[in-house]
Amino acid sequence: ASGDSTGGSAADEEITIAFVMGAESDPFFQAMKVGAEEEAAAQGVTLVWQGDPSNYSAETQIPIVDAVLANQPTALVLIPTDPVALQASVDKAVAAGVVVANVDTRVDDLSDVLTFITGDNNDGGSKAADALAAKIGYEDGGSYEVVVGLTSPTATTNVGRLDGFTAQVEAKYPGISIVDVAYSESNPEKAATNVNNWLTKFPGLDGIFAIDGTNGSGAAAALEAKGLDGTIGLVGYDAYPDNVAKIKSGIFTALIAQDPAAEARLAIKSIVEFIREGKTSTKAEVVIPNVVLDETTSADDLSKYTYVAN
Amino acid sequence: MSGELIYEVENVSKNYGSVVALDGASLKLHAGEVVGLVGDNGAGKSTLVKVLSGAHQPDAGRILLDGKERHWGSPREALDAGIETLYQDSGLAPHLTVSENVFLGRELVAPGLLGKLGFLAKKNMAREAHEDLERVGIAVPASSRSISQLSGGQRQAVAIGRAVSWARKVIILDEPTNHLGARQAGEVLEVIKAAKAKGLGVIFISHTLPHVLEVTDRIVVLRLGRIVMDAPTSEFNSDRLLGTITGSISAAGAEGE
Amino acid sequence: MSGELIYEVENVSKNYGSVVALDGASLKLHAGEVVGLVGDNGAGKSTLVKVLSGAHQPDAGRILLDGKERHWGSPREALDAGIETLYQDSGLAPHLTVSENVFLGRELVAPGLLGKLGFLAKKNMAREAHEDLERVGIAVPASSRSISQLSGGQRQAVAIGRAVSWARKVIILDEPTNHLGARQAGEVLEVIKAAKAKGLGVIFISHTLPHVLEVTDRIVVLRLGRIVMDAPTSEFNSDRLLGTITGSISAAGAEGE
Amino acid sequence: MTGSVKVAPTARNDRRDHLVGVATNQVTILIGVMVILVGIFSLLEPKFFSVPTANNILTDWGSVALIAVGQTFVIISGGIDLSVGAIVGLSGVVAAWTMANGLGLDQTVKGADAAPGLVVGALVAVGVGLGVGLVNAFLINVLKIVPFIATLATMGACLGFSVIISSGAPIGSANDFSLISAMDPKANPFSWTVLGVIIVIAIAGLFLHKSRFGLYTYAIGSNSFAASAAGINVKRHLTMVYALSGALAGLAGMFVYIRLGAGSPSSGTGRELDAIAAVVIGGASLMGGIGRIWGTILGALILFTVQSGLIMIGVAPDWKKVVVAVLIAAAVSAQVLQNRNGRK
Amino acid sequence: MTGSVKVAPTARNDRRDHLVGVATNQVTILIGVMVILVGIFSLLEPKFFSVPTANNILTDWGSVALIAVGQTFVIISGGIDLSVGAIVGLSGVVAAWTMANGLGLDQTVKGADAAPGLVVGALVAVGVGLGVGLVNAFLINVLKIVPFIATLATMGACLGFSVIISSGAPIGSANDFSLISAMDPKANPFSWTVLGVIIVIAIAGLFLHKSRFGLYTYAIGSNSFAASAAGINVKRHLTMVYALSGALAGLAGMFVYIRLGAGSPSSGTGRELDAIAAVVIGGASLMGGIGRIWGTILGALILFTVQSGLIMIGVAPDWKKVVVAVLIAAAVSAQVLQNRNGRK
Ligand SMILES: Nc1ncnc2c1ncn2[C@@H]1O[C@H](COP(=O)(O)OP(=O)(O)OP(=O)(O)O)[C@@H](O)[C@H]1O
Ligand SMILES: Nc1ncnc2c1ncn2[C@@H]1O[C@H](COP(=O)(O)OP(=O)(O)OP(=O)(O)O)[C@@H](O)[C@H]1O
Ligand SMILES: [Mg+2]
Ligand SMILES: [Mg+2]
Repeated sequence: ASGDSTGGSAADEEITIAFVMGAESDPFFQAMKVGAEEEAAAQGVTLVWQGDPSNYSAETQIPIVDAVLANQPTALVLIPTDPVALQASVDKAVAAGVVVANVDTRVDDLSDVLTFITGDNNDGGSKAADALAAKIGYEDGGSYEVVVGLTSPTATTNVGRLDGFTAQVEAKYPGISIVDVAYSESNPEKAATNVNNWLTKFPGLDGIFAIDGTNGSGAAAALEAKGLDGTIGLVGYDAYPDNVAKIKSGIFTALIAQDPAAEARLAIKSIVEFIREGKTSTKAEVVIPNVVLDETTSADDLSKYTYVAN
Repeated sequence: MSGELIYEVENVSKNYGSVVALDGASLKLHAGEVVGLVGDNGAGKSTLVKVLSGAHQPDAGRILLDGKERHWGSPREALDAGIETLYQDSGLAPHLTVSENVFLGRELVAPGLLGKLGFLAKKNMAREAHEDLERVGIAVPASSRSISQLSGGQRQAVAIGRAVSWARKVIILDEPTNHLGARQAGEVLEVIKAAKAKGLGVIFISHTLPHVLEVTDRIVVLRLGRIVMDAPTSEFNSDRLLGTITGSISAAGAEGE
Repeated sequence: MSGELIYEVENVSKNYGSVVALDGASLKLHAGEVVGLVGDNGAGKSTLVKVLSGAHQPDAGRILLDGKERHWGSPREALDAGIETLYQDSGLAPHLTVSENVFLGRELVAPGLLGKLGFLAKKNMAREAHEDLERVGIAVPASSRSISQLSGGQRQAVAIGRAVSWARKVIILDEPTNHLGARQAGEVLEVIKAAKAKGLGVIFISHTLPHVLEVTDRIVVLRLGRIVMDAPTSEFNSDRLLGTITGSISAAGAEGE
Repeated sequence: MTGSVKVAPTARNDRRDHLVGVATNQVTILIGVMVILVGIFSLLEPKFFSVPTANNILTDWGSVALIAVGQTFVIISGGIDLSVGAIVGLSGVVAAWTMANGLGLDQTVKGADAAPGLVVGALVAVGVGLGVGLVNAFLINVLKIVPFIATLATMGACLGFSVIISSGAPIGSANDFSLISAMDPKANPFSWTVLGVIIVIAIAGLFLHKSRFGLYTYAIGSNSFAASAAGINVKRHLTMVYALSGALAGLAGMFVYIRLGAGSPSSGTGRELDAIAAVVIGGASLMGGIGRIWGTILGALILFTVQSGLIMIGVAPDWKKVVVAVLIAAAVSAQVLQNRNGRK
Repeated sequence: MTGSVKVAPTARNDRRDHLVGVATNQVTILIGVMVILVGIFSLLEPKFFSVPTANNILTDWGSVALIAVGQTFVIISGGIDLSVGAIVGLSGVVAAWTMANGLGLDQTVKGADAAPGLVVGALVAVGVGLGVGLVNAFLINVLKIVPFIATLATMGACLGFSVIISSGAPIGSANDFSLISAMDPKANPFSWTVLGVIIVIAIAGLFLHKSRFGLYTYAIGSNSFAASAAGINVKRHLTMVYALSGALAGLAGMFVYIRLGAGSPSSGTGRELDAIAAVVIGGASLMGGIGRIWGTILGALILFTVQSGLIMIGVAPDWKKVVVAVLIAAAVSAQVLQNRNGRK
């Protein structure tokens, strides 16, 4: 963590925390914003919430970080869209005496970063494999077909989830084969199209892993339209309110939920602690576990983990 | 001479940036009268035409129709008042057919509800376009061909037909005989005479001075955006007209009318 | 009559879809000769011009320059062979200035390395454009104005100036006097005579028959894409020429040359 | 007849004209391309040649066909409308929001009871699209911004608003839509919504090709000076054209909303490019004055046949973009034969 | 002089002409817009008016300015190039791949030792862009596909290939770039890479406005029939124009690669729209024949000033798209005053 001398001395000055996320249009970050705002208000610090309106990309994020740093905030919470490309921005911030934390994703070199708080995409992927296998009643010796709906070839979050999913399938469910993958390009209608074509091409399809909220929405709509909801396993990612409602109606077998609000709260709390007291109890790397939401989940938990925006 | 004063501009001026295209020009047109508007290249004739037709708004000056001052916000308003114009260029839509161009802005619609919805009577238009063109003295082949497939003279014939067949009060023809064959040009002169006989006012622009002398009642000469001469045709002969246009004869008769 | 045979087409045909625009037309042009190409609207004159200038490829027939058969793949090839053409329309770039249009395709470049890189000598071009236009007998105001800011006749003057100042062997003029004032049109005829005197071959297209009779050595009459008459100008008078064009006089002399 | 300006009649060969016309006709070529594509895909994957596949393709086609038809009017008039994709998202979100929050319609309504919600939703969606179309027209006619930039700006604004309204997440539907998508996709490639789209397109096609409205659209795209000199109110007409394009995009938003069972801000992402591609594959000229509804319809159908076919024959997702690019280039260049009556 | 076709001299007022010219001049208006924007942002956030902000804006401006300059040539010639954004990504990825895999360059090279890698990278990036530009020209000239669709197809293909090559993830750089971005951003708004961009743009501007190459570009966009009738080889010239646009996009890819320290397939996403917006804000006409380098440069600068300013004054991300849309519309409509010598 940072040993920068500005650390403890800023206690009396007004603290401004810049929070630069990935893409505002993703409900994941909207939920994160809720957590960040709550915590900032509780701690009595100023929050500057920034990020690209819709593009999750390094080239659009770097100028935003640059502009935010030009305003000389006390601290920066960054969700780097690329581990290599954003390294220079982190170095620049640290050099300017700004305290930096990473949330959700990280830069390559964490040595100057106060803390890195994340949900575990790999773990989420393997939990999805478990949920899907349970739904399709996996037995050794059987043979099952599943497909994976991806966002785009360059979406970094896809990679960890798909790796975790594939690894778990290979290790524990060798009878399951991933017969195809396709991209939705962030458009739920395209996600529905992909599923429609798979249903025609693989009449015996057993399950679908929808890697994000958009793919989940599209897959759910496609299954409903063909009257296949409930018969084909569908495991989604991210607890969009609309998709959570569809767990009850049996369309989603399960949803893998992260807790973005908790990640944001912890990041802000640690930073404020560090600035006011010169040290923080938060560890250098914190993994906030994923939760599997399914029909057995209590109503309280369902609403607790649902991504809400204000 | 001839009928009532129907159309008049007083002291109109028009600049394009720093180029003074019209500089206080005035012009009067009576019913049943053909006025020739002549002048050297760049004298301002087409600019005056555009002011008269509502395509351009003048920077200064008044426009009077039947004695009432009018301001044309768009060509539509002048058309509605019965003033039809043939422009020197780009007056036709190249992708539309001959009959569509002739009827553009006054399409025939199908009978009944369909017509109220704006559905067109295409066959009727094709037939009537042909008839209309013939009635005013112009025949064009195959009214279903698009303008872009016609020769230069064929296009010009369609444009003339369009202007002539709709005019109710005033026809303004900016170099109508360009691109036309010798016989066709002669026939345009006949068309002008017929329009005059019907009591329309005609403004005829041409560089072919014999045509101007043959068909007009009065000749207005523009030079550098100013009217330098406005006199009955009978006062001109070929040489005097050419001299006035080029400026080699000083415009002694500028006040004449 | 006049010099050597320089340019010749034999039996060229050209269709636009089902429209037969040229149907086995043949034409010969000698050095120092002015050939008048006349015909009714839509007869195929402009199509023949485009075949001669390399803008269109004929469907059939041969093109011979100085007795050697040539195939023009593009206007560039014909231009390089010394054949300059004024098209009936759209031969100028409206956004470019007068001098840029005059020099287009043969710009003057700066001296030295800059010139090798294609850097232009704009001032020289502006001056020389003016001089060139004057030399061939045409004056246009302000060579720094863009074509879109000129009147119809001013544009035509630039186009003529362009064609005339560059020709080395053949000049093809498709209705050059359109849009031009009476005096300016007369001056174009002088320019044609001057070109003839310099030994160029000229093809002159016009619907103004007195001009054709005044300036040409030979007249070729097109009707419906066919040559119906090819005879020395001395064999025509105004009425006979008009009759041959319109078809009211049968083309007895079609074989004459 | 005395005094008639007769121009020489032209030698014509009408029979040959007709045959050449059919062979080089835009629609004929497009149908040929379609047949070849279906043939190839069916050979490589027999399941492609089936009713469910046709159903999939038609369902995908529905939303893009709607906006492509509006785009056809815009492109023929000489403009372009980049905002339509964003309108699809915004109108779906606003319709969903209105039903859920504004009217408090219940998510559990079933069957015929859902009709009022649907009508309200459709009205709201079309209204939103219409409104954005009018803003486009204002920017173009009054502020004189070129259509490309004007509609790029409204595209950005629509995306922004749909995220603001929805917080980025889909808004669940207030109704059960089984009643309008109830046809059996195994036996019948059409759904009620697709039939609805076909009716709307047929009406739009009639107006484009048979009515004054369509004629003026061509006239303005062909030569706007000539159109205004003929007395056409060019600004008013363009306002109607952009309003129509917006309204059809709003309707497409409702179509997508019904399809997804939710209003999602990202549901129209990139659809404007699909629509423009369909129009141009269909033979329209981006310079204006040329284009036909049939061409657009087939253009959109070809696009989605390619998309579906590539998934069905199992082209790897990373290669799909490349293959789509090649196929579109091939389809469009098949039209080189075609002899357009273009300007210059 | 006898026999001269004299047309009437025109009454002119040269002094007034000059004043009107300056007042309505494109560049003057754009500078005015720029000054107003900087003024507003500085008032709302004094830190905006500083060297580091200028440095940020110029760095952002660099890559888009490069492709916008290429796009200026394309648009003046009457075309459009939608592939440039994708070329940025592809060329960056290929350059990174070549350095890392093809040449086996070491990631740890520092200082001047990095120069060979940079030169190789730049050559590869420009070569890739040039190649794509030539493909565009082939589609447009030989297959007669309209530029919009031709470059849309290559855009798809480039995106596809960059993903295939990189497997979707950024490829790390083989070099340390500190030597070329070593200027002090606190004291100096320029970096070496930005200076490089400025030099390239200056050269391109000279060619556009002073050379035969530029003149032919205007002539073709103004009237391609006239251009070819004047003996210009239109196809060859357009080939060079699209090759230039591609090559500059490749250079922009290298610029972005240096900035990110990695070749990322998504790094150019959407940049084509920024570039086109910059060109049009700069006063060019999408109909061809009109446009200036200065306008484009200022157009791009305005775009990025707005982007930076909105973040610094703290506009919330979801409202940003809306505000950008409004500001662009305002900037472009400020040019209504300007009297274009447009066709019709
Ligand atoms: N692009 C085209 N497509 C179809 N038909 C055409 C096209 N251009 C010309 N034509 C037809 O070809 C024939 C010859 O046209 P051309 O332009 O050569 O005539 P022209 O003798 O020059 O007539 P004008 O004196 O009117 O200029 C005409 O019937 C015309 O309608
Ligand atoms: N759009 C324009 N921009 C600037 N100047 C123009 C424009 N149109 C015409 N002019 C100038 O205005 C003057 C008058 O032009 P106008 O077209 O009225 O002349 P004209 O008498 O019709 O000439 P012509 O006989 O050649 O058609 C000319 O000097 C011309 O150069
Ligand atoms: Mg005129
Ligand atoms: Mg002709």
